[in-house]
Amino acid sequence: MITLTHYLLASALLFAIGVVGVLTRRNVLMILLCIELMFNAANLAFVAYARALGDTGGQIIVFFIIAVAAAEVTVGLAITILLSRQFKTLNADEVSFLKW
Amino acid sequence: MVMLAWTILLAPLAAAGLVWLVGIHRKPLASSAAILGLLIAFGCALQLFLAGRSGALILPLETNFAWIALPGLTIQFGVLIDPLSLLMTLVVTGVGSAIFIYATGYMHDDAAYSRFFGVLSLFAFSMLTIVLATNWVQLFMGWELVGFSSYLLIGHWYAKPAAAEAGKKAFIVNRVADFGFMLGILMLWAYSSADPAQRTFNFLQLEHAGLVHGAMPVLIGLLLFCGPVGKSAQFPLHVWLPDAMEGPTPVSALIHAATMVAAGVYLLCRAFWLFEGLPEVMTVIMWVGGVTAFLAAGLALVENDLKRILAYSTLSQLGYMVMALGLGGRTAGMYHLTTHAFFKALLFLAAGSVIHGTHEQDIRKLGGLWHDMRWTSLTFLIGALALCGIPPLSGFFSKEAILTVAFARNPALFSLGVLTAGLTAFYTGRAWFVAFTGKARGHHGHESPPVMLIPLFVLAALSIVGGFLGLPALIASGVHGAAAPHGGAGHAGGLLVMAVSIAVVAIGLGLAWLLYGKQVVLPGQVARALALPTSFVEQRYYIDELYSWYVLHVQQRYIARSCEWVEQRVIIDGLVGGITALTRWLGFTVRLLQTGRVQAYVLVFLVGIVWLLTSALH
Amino acid sequence: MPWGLLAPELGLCLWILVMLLADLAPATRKPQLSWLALGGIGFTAVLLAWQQPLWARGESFQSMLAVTHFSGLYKCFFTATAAVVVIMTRQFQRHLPAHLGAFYMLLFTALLGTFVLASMRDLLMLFLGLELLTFSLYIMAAYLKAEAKSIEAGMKYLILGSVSSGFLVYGIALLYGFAGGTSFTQVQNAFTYALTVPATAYAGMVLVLAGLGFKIAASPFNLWVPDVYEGAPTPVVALLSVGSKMAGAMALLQLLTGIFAPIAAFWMPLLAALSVATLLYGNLGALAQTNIKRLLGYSSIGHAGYLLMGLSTGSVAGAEAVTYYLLAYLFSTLAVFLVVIAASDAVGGDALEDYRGLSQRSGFLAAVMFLGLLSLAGVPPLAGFVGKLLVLLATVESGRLWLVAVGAVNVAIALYYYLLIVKRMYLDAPRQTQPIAVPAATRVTLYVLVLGILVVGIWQAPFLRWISAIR
Amino acid sequence: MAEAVFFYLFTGAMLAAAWSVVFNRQPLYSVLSLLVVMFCLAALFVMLQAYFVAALQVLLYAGAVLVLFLFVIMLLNLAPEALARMRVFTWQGGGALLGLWLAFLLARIFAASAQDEGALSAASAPRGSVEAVGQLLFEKYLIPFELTSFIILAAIIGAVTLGKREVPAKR
Amino acid sequence: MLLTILLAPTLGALALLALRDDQHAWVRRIAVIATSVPLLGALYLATHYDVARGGYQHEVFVPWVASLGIGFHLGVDGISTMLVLLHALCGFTGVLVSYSIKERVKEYYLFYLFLITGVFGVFLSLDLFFFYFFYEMAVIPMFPLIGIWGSDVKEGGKVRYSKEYATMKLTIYLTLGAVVALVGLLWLYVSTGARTFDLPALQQALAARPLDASLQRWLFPLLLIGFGVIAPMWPLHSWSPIGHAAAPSAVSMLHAGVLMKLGSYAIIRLPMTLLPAGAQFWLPWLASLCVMNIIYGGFVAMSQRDLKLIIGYSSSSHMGYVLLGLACLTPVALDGAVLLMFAHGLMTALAFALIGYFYEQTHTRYLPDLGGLAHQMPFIATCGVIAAMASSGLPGFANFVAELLIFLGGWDRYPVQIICGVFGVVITAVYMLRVVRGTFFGPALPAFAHTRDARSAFERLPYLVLVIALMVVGCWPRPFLQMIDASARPLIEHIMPVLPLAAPAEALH
Repeated sequence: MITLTHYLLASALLFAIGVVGVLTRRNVLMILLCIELMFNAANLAFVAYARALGDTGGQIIVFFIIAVAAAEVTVGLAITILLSRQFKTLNADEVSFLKW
Repeated sequence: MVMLAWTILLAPLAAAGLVWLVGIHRKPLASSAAILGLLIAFGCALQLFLAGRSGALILPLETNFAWIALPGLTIQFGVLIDPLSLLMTLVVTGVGSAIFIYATGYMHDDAAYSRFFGVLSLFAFSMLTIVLATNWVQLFMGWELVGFSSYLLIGHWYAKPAAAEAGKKAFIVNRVADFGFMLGILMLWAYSSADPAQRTFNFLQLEHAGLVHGAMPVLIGLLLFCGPVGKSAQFPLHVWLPDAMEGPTPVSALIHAATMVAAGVYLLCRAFWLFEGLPEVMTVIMWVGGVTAFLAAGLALVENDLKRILAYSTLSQLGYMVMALGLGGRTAGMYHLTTHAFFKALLFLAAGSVIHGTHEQDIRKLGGLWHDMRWTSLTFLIGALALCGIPPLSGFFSKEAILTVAFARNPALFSLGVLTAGLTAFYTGRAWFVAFTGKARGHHGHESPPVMLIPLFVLAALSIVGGFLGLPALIASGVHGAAAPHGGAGHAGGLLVMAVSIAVVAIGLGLAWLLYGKQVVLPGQVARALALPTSFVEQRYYIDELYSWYVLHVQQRYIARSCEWVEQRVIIDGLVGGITALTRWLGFTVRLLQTGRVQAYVLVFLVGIVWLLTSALH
Repeated sequence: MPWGLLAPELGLCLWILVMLLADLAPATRKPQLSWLALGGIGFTAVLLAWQQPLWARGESFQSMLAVTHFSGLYKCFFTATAAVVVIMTRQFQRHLPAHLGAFYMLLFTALLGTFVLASMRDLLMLFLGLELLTFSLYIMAAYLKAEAKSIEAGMKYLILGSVSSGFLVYGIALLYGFAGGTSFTQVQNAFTYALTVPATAYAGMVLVLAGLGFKIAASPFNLWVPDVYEGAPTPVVALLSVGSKMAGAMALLQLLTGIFAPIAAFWMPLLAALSVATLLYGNLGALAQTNIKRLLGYSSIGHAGYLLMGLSTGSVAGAEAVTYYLLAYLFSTLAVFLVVIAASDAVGGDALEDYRGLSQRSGFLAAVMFLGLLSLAGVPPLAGFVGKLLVLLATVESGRLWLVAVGAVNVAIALYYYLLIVKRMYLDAPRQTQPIAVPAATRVTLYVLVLGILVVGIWQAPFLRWISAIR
Repeated sequence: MAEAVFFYLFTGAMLAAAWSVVFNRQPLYSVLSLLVVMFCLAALFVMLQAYFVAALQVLLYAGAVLVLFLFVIMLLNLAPEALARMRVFTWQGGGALLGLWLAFLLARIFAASAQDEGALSAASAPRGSVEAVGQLLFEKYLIPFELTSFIILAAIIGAVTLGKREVPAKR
Repeated sequence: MLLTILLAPTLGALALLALRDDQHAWVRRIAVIATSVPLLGALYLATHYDVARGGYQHEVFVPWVASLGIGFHLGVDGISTMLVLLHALCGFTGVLVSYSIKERVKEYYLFYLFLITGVFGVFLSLDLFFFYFFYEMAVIPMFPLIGIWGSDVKEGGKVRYSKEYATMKLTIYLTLGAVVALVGLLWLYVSTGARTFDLPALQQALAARPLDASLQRWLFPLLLIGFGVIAPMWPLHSWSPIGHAAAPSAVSMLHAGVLMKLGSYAIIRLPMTLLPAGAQFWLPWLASLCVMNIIYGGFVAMSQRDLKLIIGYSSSSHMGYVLLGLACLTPVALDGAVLLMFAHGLMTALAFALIGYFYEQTHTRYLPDLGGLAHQMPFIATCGVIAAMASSGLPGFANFVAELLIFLGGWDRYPVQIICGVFGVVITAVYMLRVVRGTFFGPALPAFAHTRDARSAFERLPYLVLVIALMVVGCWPRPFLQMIDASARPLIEHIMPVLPLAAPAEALH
């Protein structure tokens, strides 16, 4: 029997993997990718809840999240391109001139 | 009468104000105002005295106004005229006037002439405040103010480091004494009445009512005695007085011989009702006095500075007075105070005249002044003889009175007193023979102007006749209610005492003549023979060394320095600096979290999230 | 439909398009764009004023947005901020390479985002408003394409911002699952009537808290702040510092006093702890700074600590105090940043050392900076003092005295580093002596801001009345 | 039963793909793994009867977003990322551990909140059809919808402004 | 009248804003006017305080923030009248002394006048909010005043404390104290439940429903320490001597003369008035702490060699007497404490003004470098001796009266502390005379041959004003004391309804 909690646990794992990715990948692009994982985990949670509640509202929110995530990717990629132009690297570690 | 009484107090004050406000650049105005002020005071005092004699004035006369009036605490300021204060007032104003007049000559060429008279007037006012005070606070105010005036006058020639230091020393030593004195006054007040609102500082009320039960009168008495020890330069706080000779000579005469230093004795008389009943305190007082008298006389033996000799002699005589009071001889002490004021002022003024004429005060460099300065020498001689106690000069009678009391009360002190009398005669003779007789040694003096000589004559006259003015009776009449228990001479032992003292004086003078007049034996040889005691005496018993060791090495080096160390190292660097450094260090550390790596930031973010989620689980 | 309720937002939308078109204007006309932008802000202000009678009615629009006193008040704050940022941009615009129109457009989208946040009645609107605001800021932060600092700032802001929105969204999901809907009414009812509030709801709440904590620069979600402040173009930093923080604080205020009010006992100690961490982090970190923008970044963290402190009371007094604090903070921070912008070209940089002897080069700028910094430090008779006082008072009323003690100590620490700037400006000798010219628009704006600092600091009653109307 | 099978299948695949996104050195492979994640998610959405969202997931995410990623990867010609060997002992490793802790925490939270719930399939289904969603979107969610357009506008304009190479200023 | 006093300096400062930077003459004229008006006002207050009626008089009340219970409430009682007078005197003479400031004159007077306003505000406010408001406002102008126009504290040519250090330390220290006090005030405000910052209203509310004694015991030390920092209470004093030493002379004058009194005034006005049980519990501790102030401060002063540091430490030593007077909780001692605030303020202002005067010409105030200045500047030397003597508690100056009253009033309660206090007078004399000796006396030094005395009446005016004020109060303290007592006595009676008197025999133990 698959309950809501199953889905939620799946989403939690997905979320955590995303977070781990954000922390461990050095490439900015990959970090953005992992952030997408986090958003998707949230989407899964929304849809699962929507299903459990019998409410379409949750699905609509997912729609918005997808739109926002897409927009974010747009901005993120633009900044990534700037970054690679300026620093000739996408390694987040190496872009640490602003500190202390 | 009340007006007269107030005038005594206010005339010198007005003079001082006048000098300071408008006379500071007008020499004649300054000196005449000061002299006039004091003369007016003298006149008023005389009138009161005569009125008292004639019975037109019933003593004591007390008049007050409330200086501070708070619920439960009233501090008055007023004038108390009783025989004691009247006598003292007459001495202060009378001798003072003579010295003021003398000073116009002595200080004639001084650049700070007006300032000098301004301070003198201030001194006169302060001294009269003590004398005429109706209560302890007023007395204390005068007490402090005379100290201040004394400070200024000793340091009159402030350019001289020695003078500046001497003034400072005098003030500080007195302050140390006043510490005890102030506490004594506080305690006296605190125990004056069981009801806090009824406490009083008033002399007459205190004398009348006494202290409450449970008070610690011995402690109070000892603390109060601290005041005289400082002001009257008793052992061990006598060290300031010799140094105070750095001041102009009229100052030495007025303040450090005749009046201010006598204030301590006056105070003992004023509070005699208290001391009288405290045998322990009386013992302390008489021994302090006796020891001072003896030690100071010893110091005078080896001193070569004319003024300092006189200063030690003053110390010694003050010791006499204190001893007399400690022995219960209130009349004798006060009597000696009066005569001493006459002859010591005379001696100082004469010495001043010598200095004025020769610009020298080392007796070894003086000599043969008898030829150059006849009048001065004559008056000095009169004073010296009075000091020695040669009958019938005034000193004889008063000293007799003291020795008689001592004889009756305490043989040990009597012998000390007699010994001191011999020493006195010896050093006085030494000064006389070295400085005034024989041949001049390089310095030829010129006689002083009349304005200086006339005061000398007046004082000389007083020194001569001082014994016949009926002073003891006058003083005795001041003891309210109680009969004068110890009048002057006339006891069974009187004749014996007289004989002994005259003999001792004669021996002393004779020895001085042999050593310094005739020069049978060279003094140097004597000194060598008595090397150890001489050096001990020459080093002033090492008391000054002890004090300067304390001040420089204990107080300055250890106490003050360690406080400074605590301040700088513990409080500033440690407490404040430590907290500052810690904060700054935290700041530097905290910002190291900011590594610049974006993922580190995410990590911290995540730490926060995890913490928050953990708390959500609670 | 009562479109009047949306008038300011619609006006903004219109102006976003206008600015977009204006970006096509020839390069020579670009300087005039700032007037156009100011016109838009003026237009918005007029619409706000026109709408003002509606505030009291508190009507909502499709359960998504509501027009209340609270929202109106904050919209006024945001509009004022935007106006000053336009003036700043005007002063700064020679640094901005191109696309000035797009820059202003982004300013307007950010403003729209804050307006949405001010009016939101639904968690979805929270998310969208926040994203609108944040996206605009990401781009604006990286706007100086030729400068490595600016790009780095943009990158960091983007990554941390995205991560934080990820958490926020996840939190919203959890709340949605708990309440069965995202509208505030639903969530609040769920909290109120739930027999036991499940852990997911608490988790959702804290994740939303973290997402907003990121906006207001609460520790430990604030490590981006100093870097971004240092790297981003100064007008953007001002917008970040005032607009974005204010938006975050306002959103928190709404959520905490609204939907999360039933579980106040849960979040009050959390916020108090966050407040302490934030206060200490910001104020201690600022001690060692040498760059004025970075220092102001740390200082803005410190201020977030006070905001959190006010929020942690969970009381009406706390809410009012936070609002007052923000009002004071708005005037003071904008004044300081405007001076930084006006002076930075002449003094040659953003290092603290560059400010040596500023008072002798421009007494006016130095004086404004002095007042602004002291107001931030909380010195009477300036606005910041009253803000701090109210926050501390509310915290005392809440009974959390240790928190007040921490706040009080931080006042002194903060004063120290503000005075370090004052020391440079007033005590040290200038390197150069030629006077600094201040353009008229900047000067007038500075006068207005100083007046604001003084009036808000001295004559508190009308502002307090105004603020207390938000209840 | 079939539900369970599908659930575990898709979930397992999704998590494995997600793992691959995170731990793959080749950016290209990461993106492709993400594509797998998306598809699995879409499948799960379908299982949850959110058809419209599932479609969006495939179209928007897989179709648009990931393509954008790929495009940028190609554009920048990204080399494989050099991963530090001993990353467990770096702060990144600590981060990974913390991430796992996060998963554990979330799991506990969900577990703690789960109260005798029945199978999800038994619950009344939401109307996840396109019509239902569309109706809601343009009625109740009109304002968010319009607002989203501004978000996208800002993002696009921003991306254009940022991404555009400046013509060197004519002096 | 109170408004005039408060607003005159502010208006003066605003008027300065309208002037150009180089209009020095006008700047100074305005500053003189802006400070002489309050001086006249203060004299008016001092002569028109109705002793029989007592309490707060000349009140001004403007409702300010009704919701929080804040009102702009001004008023004076006998205690604050004295301090207003003190501040007016110091402020006025400070302006005159500041004529020697030649750089950035306008800025200087601006900050100066704001400082003056703040301090007047504290003394006049009867509302806790405004009290604190002005209190903080008074602290901040010190920062630029010391930092810009001050001087480093040098010792043997080396900088011991730089002026930046001094001013930063001072400002931060005082702010720290102020915020501690603020916490106390807010806590007090909240716990009374009266929701008012108005002092008389609070007094009434607390009289009707006093705070719990244990709460008072918590509140009192917050306020005591908070305000005690500026008083300055040992061991929190270390900002003050350094601050004095680095400040320009007029600022040192205000700083030592008036600012320190803010602390003791605040302690009287707030915690003692509002928290009687706390006062009963904590003030005995204060009484012992003050002894450290007195003795320790004196000894540290003794080992200093910078004149301003000496006077600085002496101030902290003398403020010990003030605190001791407060701690005694008897009307007479409190009268003495208030009078000593006044007297010490004038005396120390005089001392700093004098040091400033010759420092200007000698460029050193390092004691070993000085000497014989009485030759070149007899007037200054005379005033210097007067200041030293006033400080040492010479009768005729107000300090004596004040110290005497503290001793008399405190004897029954803290005999041991009083004994230490009396001993402190000896220490004072030691270092004060050392200063006089080292500075003015001794042979004329050729290095100072160029120096000149204050000759014109105008130059002498500030010193004369201060000396005369000291002497007037010192010689005829009765009316002043009655004025103070009218306010001090009810306060003490409020704290100690029945004065528990130690039995005389036990008093010493």
